[in-house]
Amino acid sequence: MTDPIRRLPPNESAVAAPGVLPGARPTTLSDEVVLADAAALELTWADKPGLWGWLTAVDHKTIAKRYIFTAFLMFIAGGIEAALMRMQLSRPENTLIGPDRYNQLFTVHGTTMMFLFAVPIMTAMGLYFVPLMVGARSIAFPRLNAFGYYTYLMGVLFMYVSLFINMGPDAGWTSYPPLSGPQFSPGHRIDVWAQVVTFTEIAALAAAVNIIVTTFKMRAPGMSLNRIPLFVWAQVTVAFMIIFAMPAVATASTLQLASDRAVGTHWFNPSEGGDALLWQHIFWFFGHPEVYIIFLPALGFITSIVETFSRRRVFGYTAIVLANITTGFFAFGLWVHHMFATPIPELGQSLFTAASMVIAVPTGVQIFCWLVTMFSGRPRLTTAMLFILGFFFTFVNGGLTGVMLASVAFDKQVHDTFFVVAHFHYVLLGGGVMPLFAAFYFWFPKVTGRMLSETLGRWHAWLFIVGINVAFFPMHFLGLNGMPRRVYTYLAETGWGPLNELATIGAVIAVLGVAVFIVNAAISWRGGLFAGANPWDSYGLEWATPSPAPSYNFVNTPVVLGRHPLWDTGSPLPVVTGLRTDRREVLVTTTFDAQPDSRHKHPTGSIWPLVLALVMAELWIGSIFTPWAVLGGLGLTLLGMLGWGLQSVREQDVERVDTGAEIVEAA
Amino acid sequence: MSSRSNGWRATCSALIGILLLSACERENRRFQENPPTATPTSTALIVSDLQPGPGMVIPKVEAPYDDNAWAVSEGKSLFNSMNCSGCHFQGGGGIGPPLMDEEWIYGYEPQQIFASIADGRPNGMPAWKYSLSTQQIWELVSYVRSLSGLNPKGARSGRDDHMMRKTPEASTPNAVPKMSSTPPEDSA
Amino acid sequence: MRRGTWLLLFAIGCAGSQSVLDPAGPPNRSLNHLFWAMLIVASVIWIAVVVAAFWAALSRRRITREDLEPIITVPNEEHRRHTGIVTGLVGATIVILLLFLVYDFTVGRALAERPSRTLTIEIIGHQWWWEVHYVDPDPSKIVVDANELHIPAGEPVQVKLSSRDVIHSFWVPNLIGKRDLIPGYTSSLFLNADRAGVYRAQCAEFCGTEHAKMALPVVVHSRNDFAAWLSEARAPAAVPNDSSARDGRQVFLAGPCSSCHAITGEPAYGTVGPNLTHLASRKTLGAGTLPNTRGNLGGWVVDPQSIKPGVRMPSNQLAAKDLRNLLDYLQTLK
Amino acid sequence: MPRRERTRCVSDRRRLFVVAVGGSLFLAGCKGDKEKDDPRVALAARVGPATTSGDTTTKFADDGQWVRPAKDFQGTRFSGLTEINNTNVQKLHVFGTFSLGTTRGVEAAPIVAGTTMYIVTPFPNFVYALDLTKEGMPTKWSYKPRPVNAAQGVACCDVVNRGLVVDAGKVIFNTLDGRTIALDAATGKELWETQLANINLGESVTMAPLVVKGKVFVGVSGGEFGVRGWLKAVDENSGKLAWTAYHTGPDKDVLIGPNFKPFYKMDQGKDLGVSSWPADQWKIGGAGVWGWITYDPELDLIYYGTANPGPWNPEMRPGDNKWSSTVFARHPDNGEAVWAYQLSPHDEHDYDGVNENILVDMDWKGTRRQLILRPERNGYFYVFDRKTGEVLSAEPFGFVNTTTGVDLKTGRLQYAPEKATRIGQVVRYSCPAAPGMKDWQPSAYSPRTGLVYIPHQNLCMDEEGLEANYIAGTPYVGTNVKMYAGPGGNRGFFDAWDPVGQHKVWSIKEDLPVWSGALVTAGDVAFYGTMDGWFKAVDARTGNPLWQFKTGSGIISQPMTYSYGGKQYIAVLSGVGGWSGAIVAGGLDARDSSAALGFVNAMKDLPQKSTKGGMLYVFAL
Repeated sequence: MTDPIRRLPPNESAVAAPGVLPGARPTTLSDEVVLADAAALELTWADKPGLWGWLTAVDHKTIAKRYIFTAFLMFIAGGIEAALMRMQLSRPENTLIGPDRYNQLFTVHGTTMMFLFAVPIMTAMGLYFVPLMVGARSIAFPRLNAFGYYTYLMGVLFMYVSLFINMGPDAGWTSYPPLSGPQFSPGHRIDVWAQVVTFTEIAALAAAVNIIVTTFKMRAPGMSLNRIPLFVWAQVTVAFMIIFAMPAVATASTLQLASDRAVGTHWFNPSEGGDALLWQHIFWFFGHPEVYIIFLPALGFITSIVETFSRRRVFGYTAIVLANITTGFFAFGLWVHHMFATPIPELGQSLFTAASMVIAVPTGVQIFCWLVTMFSGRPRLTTAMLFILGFFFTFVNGGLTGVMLASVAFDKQVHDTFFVVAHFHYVLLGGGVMPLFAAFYFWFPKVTGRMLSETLGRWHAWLFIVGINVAFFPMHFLGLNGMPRRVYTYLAETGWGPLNELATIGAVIAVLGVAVFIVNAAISWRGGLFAGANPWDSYGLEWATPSPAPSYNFVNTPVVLGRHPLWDTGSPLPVVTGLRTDRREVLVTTTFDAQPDSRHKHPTGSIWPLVLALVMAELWIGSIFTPWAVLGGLGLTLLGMLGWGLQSVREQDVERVDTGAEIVEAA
Repeated sequence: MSSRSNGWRATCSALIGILLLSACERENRRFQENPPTATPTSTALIVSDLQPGPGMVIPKVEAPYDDNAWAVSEGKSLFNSMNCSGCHFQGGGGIGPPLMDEEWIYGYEPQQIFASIADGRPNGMPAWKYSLSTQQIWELVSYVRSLSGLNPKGARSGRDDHMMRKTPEASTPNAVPKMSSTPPEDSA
Repeated sequence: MRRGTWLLLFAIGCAGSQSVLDPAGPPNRSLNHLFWAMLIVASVIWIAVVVAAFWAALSRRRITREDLEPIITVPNEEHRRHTGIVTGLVGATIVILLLFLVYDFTVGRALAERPSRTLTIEIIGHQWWWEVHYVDPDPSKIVVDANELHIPAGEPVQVKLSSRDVIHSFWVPNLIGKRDLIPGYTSSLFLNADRAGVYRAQCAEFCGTEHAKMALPVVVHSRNDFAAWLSEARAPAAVPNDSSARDGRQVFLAGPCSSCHAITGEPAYGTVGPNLTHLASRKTLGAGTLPNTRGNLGGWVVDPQSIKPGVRMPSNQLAAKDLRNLLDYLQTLK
Repeated sequence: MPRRERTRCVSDRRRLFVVAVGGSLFLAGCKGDKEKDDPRVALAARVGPATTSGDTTTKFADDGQWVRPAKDFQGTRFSGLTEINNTNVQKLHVFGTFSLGTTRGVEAAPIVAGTTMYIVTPFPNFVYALDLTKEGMPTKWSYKPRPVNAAQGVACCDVVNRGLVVDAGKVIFNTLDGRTIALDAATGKELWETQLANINLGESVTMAPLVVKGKVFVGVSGGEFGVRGWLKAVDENSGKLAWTAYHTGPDKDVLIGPNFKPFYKMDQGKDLGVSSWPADQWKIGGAGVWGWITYDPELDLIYYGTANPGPWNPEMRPGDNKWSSTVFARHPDNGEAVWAYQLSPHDEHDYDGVNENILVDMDWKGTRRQLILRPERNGYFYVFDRKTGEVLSAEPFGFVNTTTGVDLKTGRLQYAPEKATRIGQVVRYSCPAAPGMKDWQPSAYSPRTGLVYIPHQNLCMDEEGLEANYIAGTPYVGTNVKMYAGPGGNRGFFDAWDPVGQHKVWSIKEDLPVWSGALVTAGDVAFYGTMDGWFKAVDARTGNPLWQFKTGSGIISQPMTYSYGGKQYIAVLSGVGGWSGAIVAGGLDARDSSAALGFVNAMKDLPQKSTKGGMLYVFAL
């Protein structure tokens, strides 16, 4: 970015906002004090150097970076699988990949994209930015956070090692029993799937708990509920959804499917009184919210980006917050629309049709709000905005086919066909990946301190958006022409060849786009232009600290006087002081009004999260091979927890804040 | 960051890799292959423990599918669809002798079981040579062996989607096979 | 690419024997009306949103210094205007959704009608083939067939669906939407075709290795033709006259074939594989995998695993003469 | 002895029926004051009249001999011998033994004709002739028919043989591999041999033949192997096949002609043996004959029942599946069917109809009628008019929940839909289980008490249908079955049933299924054996246990009695096995609850209670 960066004078109305900390004395901080504090804080907060420090790191930014990096690798892996599948399908009766390999590929592709890429990367974005955006020193539970990452990493490794030794799951990412049950899936392929899902659930739950507590208890003074950035609102909504959705799939996969397979329970055995449909209900009770777990954070990205580049505060903050929450709520009431072809009574189906249509409303509200924001603002067409336009082009299409799919009669025709494949790729790529790329372009400077190349970015954007649409638009027709999904080949007489060829060409274009991005990121990581603290002249607290953000995030906790702190108040922001610099301390504020409440001693680096993740991995992976591993694993896990707990107990310390915190104005 | 990560990632992968190396064979699904050439020789027909002369060694033929979960499960489905289960049930026996216990009348070595299936046995066991392919018989051999735990545990079947009739093979304790003294009720 | 473009146009026309948009019966025709109505409305909305977004983003690309000042406060009247616009748009969305909903319920109700007296056909899903029973109150008139469905035109046919192993899904795109075959459940749907022809159904729920090759040609006959077909289908197989076919019959009965396959009229009662009584009159082999020709049949008998890897039928090593005779025999099974 | 009993009668009400044992003198005295208190006494009193009404059973009886397993043509298993009676049976002791040289289940009855006892063993079907005139009953001759070994592979429920028959100086018996063989009774020389069954079609023969008017009747086993059931008549002198009556297929194969007059509409119609089956299914539809045939010389009809349809899984054979589980009345000369009644149309649970038809003439609701008494596998005690095939009564003689009763108007068994066997669904607690309320084990009828003595089991089951695959010569069943004890927890009963009053008179609980036949004598003693080896004598009127003896192995055979030299003997074969004892006879593994068609699950404790054997025991006072 070459645009000149200018400090804006504090907005009059924002300054006039009432003091959030009654009784606090405004003082001024000299530069020397700030520099000294920064040096002391760096000593206190930085992760230890060396391999040990690397293994014991708990800085939320470090962990989130690893998360994002790993998840993006998974995106590439999933993309390679997709490309292979597109190669196989590019012409009829192709023999490039046989059915056994193909079935593993599409299963691993789906599982990777949903469990190992989309959910982790979306929550990881939250883990990186939520503390920064709410002006916190750190995340609420840094060790839990690290544990979550390592657990997720174990899942990733397990899945891909398995795939390479021909043990990749092969019953679809939905793994419907009885196909995924012990009789029809011998060996351990499906067990791998069930346990990988478990790994990612644990990781997601750890992240969700962290985001919720960080948001509700660690906001900067003054950031009352109605000033929380929409990005954070989206993350919080999703965190709650994770807490309600993930246990469902944990029950289904770990408890029911895995025990059916390992110890011969009969959850899904219709002969002995089990029920194959039970799985589908539980799975989709998780599976449908899952889509929104991926999609809602993306809406948070979009709001930040649209606001920044439209140069206008977003229209309808309250409406968007409510829309977010409504979406999260309704997302749990739609699952049956994945099951319209099953023998479920028609009245029940109708209710879910209605619910599926209703959920279009809150999404519509958000889209309309952004449109109005863009209309009444002064948009700049950066790469990030280009991706946002890609979002409008692609996602709205997918959303509308989604509304069509809510119709039972129509859904029964195109359910499980390439029409649905087209639909959800439009939704997920348009509503998830494109905003994610926009976010990469937007926040890359904050994470690395350097700008991504806009020129390469435009290549990336156009190639990707065009590629995706060329790849998936023809699939609508394929589906309507009768092509079921999850087929490894098709006959020439079906006439599906040319459109498949076209789709493959589209996939190649999209892959090129991603390749351009990888090149861009690789070059810019070390060689991009320096970004400075706030290259886009955006408004959030994350831009109120240097790029990349220091280990302690902020030298002094900023004070928030409006929804758009940097626009409202200008930089530098007022801050509170009084947190100790010689040990890790965070400021805990009240849930609603974010009044300073207490100072918490904050955990330091620890090896226990890694240890615990390892022993729990042993438990889950071992349980595939023998149920006894559960016992052994439980013992080890208990030991791991004990070690972790003892370390925490030793360090436990809470102090109430009375007058320790002060609001000061920066010099 | 990544250079350091490579170190322990590689270690970790290697560990898991070693653990799961056997998976390669276990998870293979060889739909199309030439039937294993290892059709049993006449040694398969030896059912006596008593061999004349010192130091005679009966050559063993490895079961090609003992370690292959898919083939064992195909064997299980053949065991039921080809009516083996009509006489042997799920290994407990009925018309035919039990297959899940430690006693073997005509031998438990893969080639002996192969011969029992292919050539039949005099007391009511039909000869399946002309109704089943060699590959199918080998699949059955491995499934039959799995009934009493003679093949690796990971390749054995879990419960099926039917009535719970017994502990699944995957959880059946391994039996130590031995030859039973005589075929019961051999004709006078 | 030119071929591709040409076919893209063709696809939008969407004629074909496996196409949702080429209805061959009243239920799918009314569904098509719903589809086109929804498609048109959705397209209009999509174009409107995309145009609005692009216009908003591109119309003010010239950036002045002033333009970079963020807009923090919005005049009240403008805010009210914006609120009005958004409220209006949301209202319109709700109205459109309601209309969709009502239309959908109407079509759904029409599709859900249960005709009183109908022909009943049972379809049983197997990995990876279809077993078809033409039900009759007189048990001796029940016809057991496989991998091909015959129905009369102009008369609703009840199809009862069940599965013997995993979940499959029955779907004739030209006639009606799909219905899953779930172990432990029996469900049913009504087929109502009004145009004779051959349509292609295909399993639409992933069911394992050969899910891709589990198709079912659906032959819609005129009413009279159907009656004729049904009585033909009830006829048992006859012992062939010609000697090579008779030898082939022996190969069939004495070899492995009869352990899995049944031929009505012959001492072959296997239920593991499809019933072959009328094999020669079928259009395809291997559940819609190959056209039914002598060459394909030979290839299928000898090496099904290279045609449909994973299929439950084993490869068969037959002497050339036996194979010839067997094919002669199988081709008599009209 | 009488005095002591009187004391007990007065002192212990619960053992009141002991009094009835005491004979008529004391019975009268005791009845007067105790009748009101104990219903069982009242029952005994009510059946009283039946004992005085004479019937045809004695007409053909020569009580010193026992020439066929059921003793007489009517199948009563009643002996007029009175030396051993309810007052002295306690003094029974072993008179002699003989080892059969086999270890599989022994279901046969020893046969005594003249001065020789004949025994046929289970596979390999040895025949022994024991000389009763000499001390220690030495072997007079023995005969080894050498049946094909492979025949063991098509015997569903152990390789049993239910006995031989002696007629006109010949010993006639069947081998497992389907041969009927006639031997010279004096020398053991083979007179003729006829191959009737083909093991490659799953056919085997386990039943005892019956000889009537120079014809030997033999039926086929193999309802679990998809046979097409038949009954064949073989000329007694030449061994030539006289006629074959199939039990499925067109009327001409079933020997249904113009004289066929079934009583109920459901059994009337043309070619029902074809039209009540899916196409071709009748060709492998089971309906063998492996139970008992009885003969009424007055009407000149033979009566027998056909076995279950194949496969067990009813969903694979929609329709009534005629003529499985059916009672047939046929002319013995040409096999022509006179009437038929299907006991269990579209059998859902392997309720074979092979049980015995006991032919008695008795007063039925005021009129004297020619009846069939038939405790049926489906749990109902049927009373037929044997001239017409009308069902006069069908009352359950144990706990039944698979059916709700028999509609006497239509004659149709009413199934409970919730217990119907379905593919892919385990239906739990279906009673009676697959072996029925009573399997092959024959009951006995005493004209003195008017009671039928029924040895039977008390089992329920879980059942699931499977898609059966037919491969000739291999089992064709299509169900998963798991059996266990029925209500009460005991697995067997020995009951006395009053056919006129249609109720149970007394009942003895046995832990194990009572898989042996019954014997009743004019001494008012009923005999039966248990699977753990006890041979028991009970009072025929009260069920009071009188005597028991532990034999070497479990008893699943048919006890009999004969006299020689003016002395009465009781004989029984001991050797556990059969379907119920397969766990011991076949050394099965009880961890598989479906083993032996699910029977193993109910018999897990049998190996601790009984071991294999094969031994004749003869008892005398």
